[in-house]
Amino acid sequence: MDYLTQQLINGLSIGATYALIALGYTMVYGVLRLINFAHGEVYMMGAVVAYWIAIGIAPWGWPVWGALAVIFGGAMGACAVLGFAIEFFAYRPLRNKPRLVVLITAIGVSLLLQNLAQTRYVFGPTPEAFPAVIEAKTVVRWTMGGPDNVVTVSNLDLLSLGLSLGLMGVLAWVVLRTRQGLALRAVSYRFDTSSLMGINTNRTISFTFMLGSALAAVAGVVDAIRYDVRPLMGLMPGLKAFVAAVLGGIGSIPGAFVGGLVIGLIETLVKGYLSSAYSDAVAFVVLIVILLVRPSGILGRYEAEKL
Amino acid sequence: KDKGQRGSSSEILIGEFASMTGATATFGQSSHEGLMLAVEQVNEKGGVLGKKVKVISEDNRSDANEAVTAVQKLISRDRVVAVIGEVASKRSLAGGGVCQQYKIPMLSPASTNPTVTQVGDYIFRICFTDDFQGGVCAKFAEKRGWKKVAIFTDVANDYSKGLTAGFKDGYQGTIVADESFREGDNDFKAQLTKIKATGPDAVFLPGYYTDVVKVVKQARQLELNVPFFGGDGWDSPTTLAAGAVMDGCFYTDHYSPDDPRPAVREFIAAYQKKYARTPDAMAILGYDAGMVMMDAIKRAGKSEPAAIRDALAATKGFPGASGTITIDEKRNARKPAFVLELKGGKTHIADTIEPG
Amino acid sequence: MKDDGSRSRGWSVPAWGVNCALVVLVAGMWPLDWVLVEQMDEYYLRVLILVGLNVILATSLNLINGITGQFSLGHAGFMAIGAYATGSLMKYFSPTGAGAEAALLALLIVGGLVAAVAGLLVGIPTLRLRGDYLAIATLGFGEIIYTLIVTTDRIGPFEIGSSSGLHAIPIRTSFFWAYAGAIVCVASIWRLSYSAKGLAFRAVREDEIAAAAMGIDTTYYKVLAFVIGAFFAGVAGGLYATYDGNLAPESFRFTKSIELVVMVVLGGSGSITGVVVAAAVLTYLPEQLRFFAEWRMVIYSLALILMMLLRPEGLLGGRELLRWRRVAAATTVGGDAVQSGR
Amino acid sequence: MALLEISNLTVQFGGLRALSGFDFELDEGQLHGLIGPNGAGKTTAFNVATGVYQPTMGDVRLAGESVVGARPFEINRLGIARTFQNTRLFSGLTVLENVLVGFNQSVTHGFWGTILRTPHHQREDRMHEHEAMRLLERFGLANRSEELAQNLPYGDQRRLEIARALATRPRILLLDEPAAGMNPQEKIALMDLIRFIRDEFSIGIWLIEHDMKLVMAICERITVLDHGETIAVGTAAEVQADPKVIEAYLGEPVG
Amino acid sequence: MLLSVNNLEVSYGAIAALQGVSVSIDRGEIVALIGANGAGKTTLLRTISGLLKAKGGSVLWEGKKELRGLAAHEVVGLGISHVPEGRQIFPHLSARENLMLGGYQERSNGVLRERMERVFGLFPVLAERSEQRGGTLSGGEQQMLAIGRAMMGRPRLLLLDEPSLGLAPLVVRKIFQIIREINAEGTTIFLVEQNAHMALTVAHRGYVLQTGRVMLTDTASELLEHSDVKKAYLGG
Ligand SMILES: Nc1ncnc2c1ncn2[C@@H]1O[C@H](COP(=O)(O)OP(=O)(O)OP(=O)(O)O)[C@@H](O)[C@H]1O
Ligand SMILES: Nc1ncnc2c1ncn2[C@@H]1O[C@H](COP(=O)(O)OP(=O)(O)OP(=O)(O)O)[C@@H](O)[C@H]1O
Ligand SMILES: [Mg+2]
Ligand SMILES: [Mg+2]
Repeated sequence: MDYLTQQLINGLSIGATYALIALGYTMVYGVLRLINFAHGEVYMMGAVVAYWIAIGIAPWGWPVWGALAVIFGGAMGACAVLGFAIEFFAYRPLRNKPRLVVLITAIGVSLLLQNLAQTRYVFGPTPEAFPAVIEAKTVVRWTMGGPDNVVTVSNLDLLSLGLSLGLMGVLAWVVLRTRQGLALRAVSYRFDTSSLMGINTNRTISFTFMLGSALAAVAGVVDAIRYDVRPLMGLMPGLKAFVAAVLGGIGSIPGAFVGGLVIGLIETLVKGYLSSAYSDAVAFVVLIVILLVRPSGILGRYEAEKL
Repeated sequence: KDKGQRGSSSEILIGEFASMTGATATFGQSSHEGLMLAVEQVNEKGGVLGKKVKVISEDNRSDANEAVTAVQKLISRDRVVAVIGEVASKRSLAGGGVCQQYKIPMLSPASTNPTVTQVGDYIFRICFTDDFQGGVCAKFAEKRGWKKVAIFTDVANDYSKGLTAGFKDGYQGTIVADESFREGDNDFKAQLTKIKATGPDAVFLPGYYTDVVKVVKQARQLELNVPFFGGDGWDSPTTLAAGAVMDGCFYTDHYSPDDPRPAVREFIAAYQKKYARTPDAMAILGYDAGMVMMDAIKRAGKSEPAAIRDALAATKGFPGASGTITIDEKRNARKPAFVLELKGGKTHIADTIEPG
Repeated sequence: MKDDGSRSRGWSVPAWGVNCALVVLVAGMWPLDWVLVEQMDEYYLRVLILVGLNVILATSLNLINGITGQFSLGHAGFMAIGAYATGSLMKYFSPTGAGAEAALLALLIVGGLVAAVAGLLVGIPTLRLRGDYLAIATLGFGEIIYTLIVTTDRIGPFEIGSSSGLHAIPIRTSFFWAYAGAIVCVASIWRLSYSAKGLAFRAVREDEIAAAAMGIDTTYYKVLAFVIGAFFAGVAGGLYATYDGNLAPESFRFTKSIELVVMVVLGGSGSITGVVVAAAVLTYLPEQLRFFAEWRMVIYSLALILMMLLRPEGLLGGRELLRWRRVAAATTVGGDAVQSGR
Repeated sequence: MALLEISNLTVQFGGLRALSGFDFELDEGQLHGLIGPNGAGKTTAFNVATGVYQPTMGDVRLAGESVVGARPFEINRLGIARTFQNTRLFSGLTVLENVLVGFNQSVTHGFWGTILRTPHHQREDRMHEHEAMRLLERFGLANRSEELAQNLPYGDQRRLEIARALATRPRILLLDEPAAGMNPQEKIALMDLIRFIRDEFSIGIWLIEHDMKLVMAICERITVLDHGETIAVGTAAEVQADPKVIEAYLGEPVG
Repeated sequence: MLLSVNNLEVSYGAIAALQGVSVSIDRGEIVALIGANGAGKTTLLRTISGLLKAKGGSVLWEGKKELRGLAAHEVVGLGISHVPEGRQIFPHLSARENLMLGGYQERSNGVLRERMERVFGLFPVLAERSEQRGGTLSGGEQQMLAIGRAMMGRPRLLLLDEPSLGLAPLVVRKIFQIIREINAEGTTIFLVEQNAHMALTVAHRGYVLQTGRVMLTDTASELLEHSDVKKAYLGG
């Protein structure tokens, strides 16, 4: 019992960051129908910027909450700008071109950021531990059954879960309840018709990128604190978040959240009960099976084409 | 098959292939930096055989296929007389094939898989082999009286798998859990939770420093409070910087940063001066690979591949920064292993084990 | 010219003539191989051979991705299967002497067939999945293959080598084999896609519903594209295994698949000659950039972005060399025609 | 027994009954119109007949054989071809290629034939191309055969869609609003074309159209749907005079 | 003049779609634009709305403001709404949300509510369907929604591209009746139609476009009687 509980907590905790990254994927996908391959690298840059800020403010000895606010705020701001720039320079000029073409520039941007980050001038190839702004602490500790059967939940687990749940809520509210969100949903159907409604489509798309990138930054900071910062850290989480977004039903905000958690849980449970060597493979098998049963993902709407 | 003259009149050309980008860039860049430091030092003192040494370095993006291309270029375009590389055994095997084919001596700084030097008589290494180091770890575990050990291997990594195999061969106690992860993984709690459930006395973690600290940190969060121990892959400023979390953990190494030998002290000082960083294991091995290679060229008396090969094979008692290096008949380095204990971000020697 | 389209399209060149020319071309690779080995720098020869292998890979992916419009991100998986099948068998049998070349041919075909079977399995999800969902499923397939290789030490008597890779495979592939393979692959796919029968592939890409209404069994063609594409990818993998003699599982991960997708798109999805040119350019470019040392990959990715920004319709502008008619590039990823009006 | 027989067809989308108890018959050489308000279920009837949708109830028989459950391509091979309300050309293929796709199922050689380009294969390809060009000439599209379909003007696209459908050699052709977006003059040309097709190919044509002049002028019989129910069947004159039809669809008598 | 188009040149790559087109529309008018398929009618409307870039010529709003070079959303801001060819309803949004989008540039909810009431007054069926997803409405309902959506922007000029396309005769008549009503309430209308007879019956003036050029312009009643027009566009 304690074992399963602990594994579920582990799974939710990882799943929460996948969910955060997946939310950004889904947003961008929603408006542009573009798999933003550079999204994982934006997440990485979020971690890198957070690292710089944390190093920078370390001598001042700020209180934890102040430091966290500056780190999160700074990383989100920087990534929002980065997201804007990527969209502006690499995607916007290709707005009316086939999606596959944009996909390739997205891959190009992703490679560019990875390789830039690997040079010593930007970050360097070596993983760096995050400065001790906030230490992992056990905040919940249950003993189940016996004194050795301990289940622990750390402050970082709670942070990642809380942030992703909260941000999903905010996002859902923005998209479903605000004027900007309505514009976003309109643009996701067609650019030209949306602009006939008086919507500035470019601005709406930029807004989406900035929002999605800021979310990726949040995930980046959480993982930087929990694990470390490294130039290729965006690769696997980026991929898994993409899988999560599709699994949940790409374009769907709650779908991204659920997808992220599901991927995190599958991965953890396979490692915990079968073999860690197969965890990614099993996660993908489950993914393919789910997709075969629900071709538009768990919460995705199947839009039958009307003839 | 080899067309044209090799070696230039004014310089001695040595080729290097390394993972300067890609998944294991951190190792490639470290060993590259060590090598460059060695060459710089030798050139400052007038070079070798009256000529300056020039290293031509090629990136292989951490990919075996590209490693072959890079070595092919070094040998047939740049016409180097010797090759240094790679860190990863897979890529050393791939590149070594080309070196052997052209009879160009290759010296690997850090490829520990036994098969690497079996490619042919032109392939050498200056590091431990996996079976040796795994055996050292097993001996050490027994000395400590650890009856139940859990193993946590990086299955995407030859080095890690090699150490695990060596450990299993040598260890007499019970292996209570045999778990694995893959390089690039960030979260190990699932496996650690599983390991914890088996109640081990210690955990054998033959990984690289890029993962080790994260694993131990997460273990402590899960209240898995037994010692972790591993191989020279742990050696890095990162591991030391983690501080108290790593207290009570052990790893085997070629040297200790507190080693008073002048070769060690001088290397660390020079490295820090040049790169403003503390060297890690790969930097030391890269440095030593360069030094051993240049020493062999000097002893060969001419910059011809076959002569250099023979001189390399004859290396004996070379005072490297990573220990005293002797190349044996299988073209592997023999050097003693230290077992270091971590405490408060420092190491001290817990044991010394001679090659058997 | 215009009003007699049928004759201006070059179809009236007698088939036997072209077939003979092809045979001569393939045979011509044999002496050329000989000359190149004598005359050419081995490094450039290697790059040339890698170009040949990537041509096979990119062209075969083009059939799936560019011509049939099924967005696959798992092509390296097929290559891996072929490489390991051929490589492992080659190592096991280690054919020598006079029969060695024949054995190579046989084992290459075996590798291709094993990959084709995998193509059949992967083709089946395509019956239900479209666009990005299919992309994800194929990507998952690639990762599953990778995991299986990494965790398998041997299958019966045949060595796989798990994460350490498979080494000491007898080296047999030369320029001749690589280019014979490339010629056969390009010619077959060219004929498939520019024949009456093969028009069905492009009809499926353009509009599945309309294609079905024209009596085209879209399922069959989609799966067929996967099977044929996987076959050639498997052959390329086999060639690769017997060229380098070493296989490392990481070489076949999704980075490789993506590299191939980039070739297809940069070539102008659908244009076969364009993809051939792109495969050559993108294989050669990183080698040419070695001069930039640590900035090499940074420059490479910038070059990639710039090429797409400057020539979004692909290197040859979506046309074929040797064929003046425009072949429209795929405008959408499989089954997404609704959005193309954006 | 008629060539196409639809009996008691019912199609339900969630809570919406798009067609209920629809009966219909069509024979070779007949031209039958289907009209009704927007959303009456006309296109739905086509979609069921071509296998795009599965009926909730009822049967569709072609030459006595039920085609319910058959996939769209199978139904096409059995002899039903169609056009779409919103044209669905292969926009990236040329005009000629669009028609050649229609000939695909008549191709007898297999893949080895294609790859080896046997003489048989080459002959056959050339023959199909010739036939396709002839078809395009009939439709006045021969001079645009090398253009991409997406670059054709709308009216030409509609005609090309019909030509493409005919290339599959159907026994029954379903046309979904072929005249939409055409001007009166083009509509007259279209009427001639439709009559010509029926006579030349002697096939049955089933036509959905909102342009009453066209429907009344060329259809021998007309079925009127409203909310999925058949409210009238008869000749143009009968239907026009039907008060139910006037109320639901026509408004006041067309004059 | 509310809108005057002078010598407009537009092309798609090498295809010249408009070659020196001049059109003027006065306040309160209904002006019809008729022409064969591919004549360039849609192209003209899309250029006025800023969806296409003109190569030459000018588009003047109220005699002074140059519209060429403005983005589509800026044109909307001036009071020009466009009902595009093929309706272009947002299929995944509810009818109400579609209407809200029409008034996107109006920030006051009160004003929007008021406008929506008016649209519901014109099209009572939309009020019934307000929560239904746009994509599931019938063709006629979608057309009404498209017009209603454009009305939500309180336009001074309404551009209508083939509002009768694909609609049942009854609905077509209804739509034209509504066009008259809207116009009577003061909205100027520029109407593109294939159904030339209907269009010229409701319009005050008309233009005939042929392969990118204005061939004829006159009052609607004169055009209805014009022999060329009768032959080419009214079906004999
Ligand atoms: N795939 C579907 N899912 C849900 N409802 C559908 C679907 N297809 C059609 N409908 C509904 O079924 C009804 C009949 O639609 P259909 O397209 O057959 O109408 P129609 O008579 O062709 O109208 P129109 O003249 O406007 O084309 C409509 O209310 C439509 O919204
Ligand atoms: N996106 C495009 N690319 C290339 N050519 C186009 C494009 N859109 C329209 N054209 C061409 O421009 C010309 C004018 O087209 P437009 O759509 O304006 O005509 P229209 O008068 O609205 O016709 P319809 O009555 O069919 O709607 C036509 O020859 C058409 O083929
Ligand atoms: Mg319909
Ligand atoms: Mg138009």
